[in-house]
Amino acid sequence: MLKVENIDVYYDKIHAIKDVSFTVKQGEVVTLIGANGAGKTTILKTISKILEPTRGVVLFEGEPLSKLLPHQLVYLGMAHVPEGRRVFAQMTVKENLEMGAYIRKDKSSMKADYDQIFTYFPRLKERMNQPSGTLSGGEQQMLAIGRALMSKPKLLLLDEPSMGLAPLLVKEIFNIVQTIKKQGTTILLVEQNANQALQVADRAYVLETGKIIKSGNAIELLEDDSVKKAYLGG
Amino acid sequence: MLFLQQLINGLSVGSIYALIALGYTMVYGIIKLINFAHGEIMMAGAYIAFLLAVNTNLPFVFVLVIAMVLSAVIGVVVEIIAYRPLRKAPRISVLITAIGVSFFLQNLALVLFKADPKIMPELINKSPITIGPLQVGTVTLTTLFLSIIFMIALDLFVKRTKPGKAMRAVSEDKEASILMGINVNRTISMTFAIGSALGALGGVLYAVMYTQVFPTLGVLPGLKAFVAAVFGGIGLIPGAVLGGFVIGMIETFTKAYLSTQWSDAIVFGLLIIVLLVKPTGILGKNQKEKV
Amino acid sequence: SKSEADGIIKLGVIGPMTGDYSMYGTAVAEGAKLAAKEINAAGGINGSDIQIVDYDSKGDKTEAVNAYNRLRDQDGIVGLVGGTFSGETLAIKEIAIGDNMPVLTPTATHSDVTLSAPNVFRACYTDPYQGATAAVFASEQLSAKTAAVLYNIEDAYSDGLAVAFNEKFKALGTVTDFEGYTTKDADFKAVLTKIAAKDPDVIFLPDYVAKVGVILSQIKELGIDVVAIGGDGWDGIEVDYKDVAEGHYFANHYAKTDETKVVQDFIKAYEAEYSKSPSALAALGYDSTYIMAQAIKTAGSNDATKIIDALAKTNSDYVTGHITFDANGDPVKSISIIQIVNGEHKLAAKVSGQ
Amino acid sequence: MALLEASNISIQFGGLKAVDQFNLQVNDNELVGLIGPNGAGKTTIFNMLTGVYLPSGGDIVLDGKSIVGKKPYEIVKMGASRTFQNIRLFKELTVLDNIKIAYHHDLHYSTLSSILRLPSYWKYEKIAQESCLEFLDLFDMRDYAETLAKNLPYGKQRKLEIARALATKPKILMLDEPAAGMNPHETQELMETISLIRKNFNIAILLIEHDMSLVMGICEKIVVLDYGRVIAEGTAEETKNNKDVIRVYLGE
Amino acid sequence: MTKKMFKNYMVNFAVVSIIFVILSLMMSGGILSKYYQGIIIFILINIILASSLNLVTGFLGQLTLGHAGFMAVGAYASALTSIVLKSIISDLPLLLVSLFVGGVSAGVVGIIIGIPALRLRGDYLAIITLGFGEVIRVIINNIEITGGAQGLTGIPRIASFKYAYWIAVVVILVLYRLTHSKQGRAIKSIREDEVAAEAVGVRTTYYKVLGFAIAAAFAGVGGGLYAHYIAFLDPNTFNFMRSVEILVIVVLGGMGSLTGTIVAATILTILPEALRGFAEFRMLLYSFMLILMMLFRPQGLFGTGEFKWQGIYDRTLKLRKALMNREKKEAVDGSTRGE
Ligand SMILES: Nc1ncnc2c1ncn2[C@@H]1O[C@H](COP(=O)(O)OP(=O)(O)OP(=O)(O)O)[C@@H](O)[C@H]1O
Ligand SMILES: Nc1ncnc2c1ncn2[C@@H]1O[C@H](COP(=O)(O)OP(=O)(O)OP(=O)(O)O)[C@@H](O)[C@H]1O
Ligand SMILES: [Mg+2]
Ligand SMILES: [Mg+2]
Repeated sequence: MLKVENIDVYYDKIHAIKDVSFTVKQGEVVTLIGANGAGKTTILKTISKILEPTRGVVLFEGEPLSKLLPHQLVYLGMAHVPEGRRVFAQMTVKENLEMGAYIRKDKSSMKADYDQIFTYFPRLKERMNQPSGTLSGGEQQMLAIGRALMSKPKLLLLDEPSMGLAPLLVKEIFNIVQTIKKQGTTILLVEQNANQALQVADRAYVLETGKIIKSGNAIELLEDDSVKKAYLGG
Repeated sequence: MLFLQQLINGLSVGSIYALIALGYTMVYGIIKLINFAHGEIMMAGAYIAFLLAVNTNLPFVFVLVIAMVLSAVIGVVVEIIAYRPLRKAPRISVLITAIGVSFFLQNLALVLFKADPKIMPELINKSPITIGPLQVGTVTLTTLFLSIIFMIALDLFVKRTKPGKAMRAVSEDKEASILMGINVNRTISMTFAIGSALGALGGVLYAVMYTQVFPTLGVLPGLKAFVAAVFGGIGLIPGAVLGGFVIGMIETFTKAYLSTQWSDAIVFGLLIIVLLVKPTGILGKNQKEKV
Repeated sequence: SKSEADGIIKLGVIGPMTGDYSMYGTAVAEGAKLAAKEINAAGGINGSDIQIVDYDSKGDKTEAVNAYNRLRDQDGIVGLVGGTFSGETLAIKEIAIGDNMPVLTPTATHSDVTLSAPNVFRACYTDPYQGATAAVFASEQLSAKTAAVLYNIEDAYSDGLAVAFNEKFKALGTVTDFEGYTTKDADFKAVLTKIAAKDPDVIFLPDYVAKVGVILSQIKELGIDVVAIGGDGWDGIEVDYKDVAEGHYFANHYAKTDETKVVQDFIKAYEAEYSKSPSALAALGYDSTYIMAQAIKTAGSNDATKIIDALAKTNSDYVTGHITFDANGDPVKSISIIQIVNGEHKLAAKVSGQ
Repeated sequence: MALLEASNISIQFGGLKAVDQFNLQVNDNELVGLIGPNGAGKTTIFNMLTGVYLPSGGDIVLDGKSIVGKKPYEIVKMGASRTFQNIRLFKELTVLDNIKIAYHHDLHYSTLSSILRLPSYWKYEKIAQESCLEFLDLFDMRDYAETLAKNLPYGKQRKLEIARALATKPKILMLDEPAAGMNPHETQELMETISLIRKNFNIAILLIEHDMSLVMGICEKIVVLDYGRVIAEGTAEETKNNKDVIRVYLGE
Repeated sequence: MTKKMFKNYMVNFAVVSIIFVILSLMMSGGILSKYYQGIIIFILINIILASSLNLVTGFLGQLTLGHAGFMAVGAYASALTSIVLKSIISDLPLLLVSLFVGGVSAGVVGIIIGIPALRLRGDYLAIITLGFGEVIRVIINNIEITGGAQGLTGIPRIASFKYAYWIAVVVILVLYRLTHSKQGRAIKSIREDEVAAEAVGVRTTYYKVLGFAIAAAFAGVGGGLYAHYIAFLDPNTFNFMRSVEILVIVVLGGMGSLTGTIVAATILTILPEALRGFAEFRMLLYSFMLILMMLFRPQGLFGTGEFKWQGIYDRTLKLRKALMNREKKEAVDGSTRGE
């Protein structure tokens, strides 16, 4: 479904991603783990064309993305929950969710999706008409996830979805990941909470200072000593 | 009676400020740019209308529409050439570019048309409507009508329609907007097109009302519209119109009853006081930043 | 100096050639160039041709100073026909005094321009003189008892005229309203409504055409019945505003309908050269160049002191009247009061001397 | 007497009671955790304690003095400083300058001495330079001294924000989700840093955090909030087993 | 460390003096005519005006559009002072005293305006300062002592190159030192994040007013120099466009870079003169070049950095790298990235 081939990404002079390649297959949950500043966010941004690689290609369902404009990816079925939530602060919770469904034309079936999101996050329903900039950090995070789900993506990129959420909700998030996986959505997950991420993931890649240093089956990595030591707090 | 006549005078000035402020606030609301070149788009619209009126005998509505469309094109071209490359630059750099564009268009008009004002043909029958001892200009009525209509239309557009919501999303976070599938460049172009068309509309009516077209035509109304937009709560569409009317009224009544020599100082003085009491303008919400 | 070596005598012109007021600087420069052309065709002065070097000031004082310095240092001008506006001329004045530069401004009407500056002269009359004359005309010829004044508070010219008119008319009748506006204003309905409520016999509108045209239009729009009087800033009003200006009066440097030969020759030459009719500013630029050229001829050299002495002794007929200078360097000449009748200038009165 | 005491403070936004009759006591050198579901009102409480929001009722006493109605900078001066849930560094300035800005209480020189470069300027700037570098040492960040804050990796930015808050020499430090966005390993480090701070600076800490390993690991007292009200208070052990807390916050 | 700084100071002082001596010699030797002297004086005046605005806009991060208003206050106050005193004291003390009065008056007005206005942020502050600039003009137009629209004459013409030069040097020096001190750091922190600044104990209101007042005072000094060079003042000199011109210099030079301001003031003062040959197209070209410059260097010529001697070498290296990077970036379509 998604294929990243030998990409290099720079921020001016900083060489953030060095020759990274990986794949995500249809229906899989793949997770990227790595320390702060390893380049996880950068990779996700490159996939959704917020950043451009100086070298290498990203293929989505076999199509190279270089031909497309960034916003067109959404039409192909990609959604991205960005780091730092990035909700539209002056717009209400409801409007933010509507923006998530920006490309959708099927008004009738959208109702059910709103309801679905409100069952995931009852808080959002309570805050429906509040400008989202005044939401608490965690509430904004819920909104960012809900917003991305509204586009009914084929491929969902999640950048630290559990950040700032209460323990109960963290569990909920990983439940959601499993639920939508079952519904057929492919997921690329970036998490600090590597332990839980590896538990829901099929496969994982370990990133260190812009390079992939390890990859494999999630369960195996969970048992890997070096991974345990560096990322699982063990 | 005198008071009523002055009220009408105030309405007349206010309606034109309101109309111009609409375009101003539209662009500001979306890209947070104090578009100094807005006045020059007005001027361009006025010259286009002037040339059409003098060289053809199209009816007023056509002249107006053509001027609006061409000005929208100019606005979009300016955006693409002068503002788009600066998307990532500090806001103030774009402001300076806008000032540069404003100078440029003024000087271009100066070279093309020379400084002396051209006389705008009477596109609308200007003989005032007399109600008892009172006189209301037809241009005033047209402007008044248009500013209210456009206020309602734009407000609905921005609040209710998809492209309108896309504009608001873009104004808050371009990157996140892309992730929603919004074409940011096209959305901004559309904003400029609408803003510039409104500017041209204001420019033509301004020129008709005050009979002249000249290269710096847009400077004063542009500035006043900016003030009006801020006064009403910048970025808010009804605020722009309200601000326009309030400024027009204050101006007229100071001149009529206080002092003409000091009127500018009084108007600005009041503006300053209002902003100090209500820092986000009349209709602005005093929302404290959530930290 | 440089120009002597080329056998060319350079005269400088400074005025707004770009910007809002470019028509004024351009008119002066065109008048000056026409005069230079005629003089050269007639054999030049003392065997040399004269050349006009005109620089833009945008009406800005800083620019004017730079332009003046450049004219003096780079171009080596012998005399200055400028500046066009009072502000820029005043900004140049102190430097010019230091340089002992012969300066003859065609159009700077501010009373201080020639004050304690033996090298500075002007071809136009001063603001106070013009304002007072208008008041006398209103009272004596139009039998006005009441007058209102509406002027541009930001503009020295408008302010100067307004104040002088006000002073003078107060002695002759009643000033009902003394109101101001700013350069940026476009809407005068509020103040006009206010003025109309007191029903004055005349309204004094000392400003330039562009503004006066708008004011007169709004006077008509509001249906106010009043006779308007203006100053030389009205020159050219009949071109675009003949409808709204019909019947009103203004003071000017010359009347186009004046049958005198100098006047008619000038108008013909100007129209032939530029295919448009000359404004009063063009006439003043033209006259000033002739006066300056005559002074250089009389001086017999480019020596500044001699030229200044010769300027002081000017005594001849020009397009804008018979000119001699008083001790200050201000002209002693007549004012033509013109009425717009059927869209044409009609000489209503010629007020002579102080 | 407690170092910081909030009694019955409340605030509402529109109709919403974000914080309702909240009480809190933090003693000298105590480490108190403030937890609760998202939107419970934790950050809002910080905002009231630091003068960003004015409580609609109740009183806050810091070190014997009421701080209600005081400006944030006055409260800093009185000894309370904080970090933000969304990192707020001086992005375009260097790491060292970020610290120096907070470290101004010991720099006694006037504007005039700056302009004239009087001896007092040199003396205190030298102190500033040295103390602030030492400060960075403490956080293992001296290498980044000349880096612009915006170019730091996320975890380091969090750390810098804590260091900056500490540079104001507070009596009580309030940390709003310092571990957010850190992996378990980094959280571990953070825990050590916090212990280090308590040891070296001898101050009280009030901590908001959703990472239970951190909260349960180091807090002496934990206050649990839900819908603006305290629903439980006690040691880690007590809270962990509190039914309500499990229901609304921890989950099974 | 202080030793290195001392050396640095000596180098800078030497350079500043050498420039002065060279310029003076060129002037007395007739290589630089009065025309160029005039331009240089205007450059110096613009340097003073723009660097003072840079303190507010570049360092403090507040957009103001009324700097010409402070310039006006300083110009009139100092002009009136010297008109009164000119028969009593000689040139240099006269200039200094009147500039002092001009600076203090403008500074006081700056405080009076600043205290309420600085509670507002961003574009609202811009509007208030714009309004203030206009109000000042109306006041000058309407009171007797200033000569109203007729302007003020009789000002002694005593602002020569040498005075202007050293005054500009002092202004830059003061601003440099101020911005490189505890006060300067506080001012910059407000630009970066006002909430955070307060949260670490910065008295934001105080520092805002301080910055505003100092900027206003120096604008007043700039205005005073102008008055004593032109020897004639009228209110129109200090219109909105003047404020804009000063702002353009600041942004083009780089917000928060005094060196940038100096360079930009020089370029933008010379540019209109250099374009004289183009007659009516002059201003068209000027504005065109302004747009180009902004497009080419949106962060300003110097960004937020200052010129440093030891930096020359690094800079050339950086430039080469930057050029290489630009090539790289060109391959990337940068059009739709977020802020
Ligand atoms: N806008 C930027 N400009 C310059 N450097 C940047 C920028 N964004 C990120 N970097 C650098 O690129 C590298 C990778 O950053 P990235 O944000 O992708 O890391 P990450 O793995 O997502 O980290 P985290 O876990 O903190 O989110 C880091 O060294 C970071 O400092
Ligand atoms: N300025 C405001 N206007 C309106 N509502 C607000 C405002 N600030 C906070 N709220 C609301 O008050 C509640 C408490 O917010 P607060 O940020 O204190 O939560 P929190 O406990 O810190 O949550 P989190 O753990 O998610 O950060 C939230 O529901 C939020 O929506
Ligand atoms: Mg990341
Ligand atoms: Mg919070």
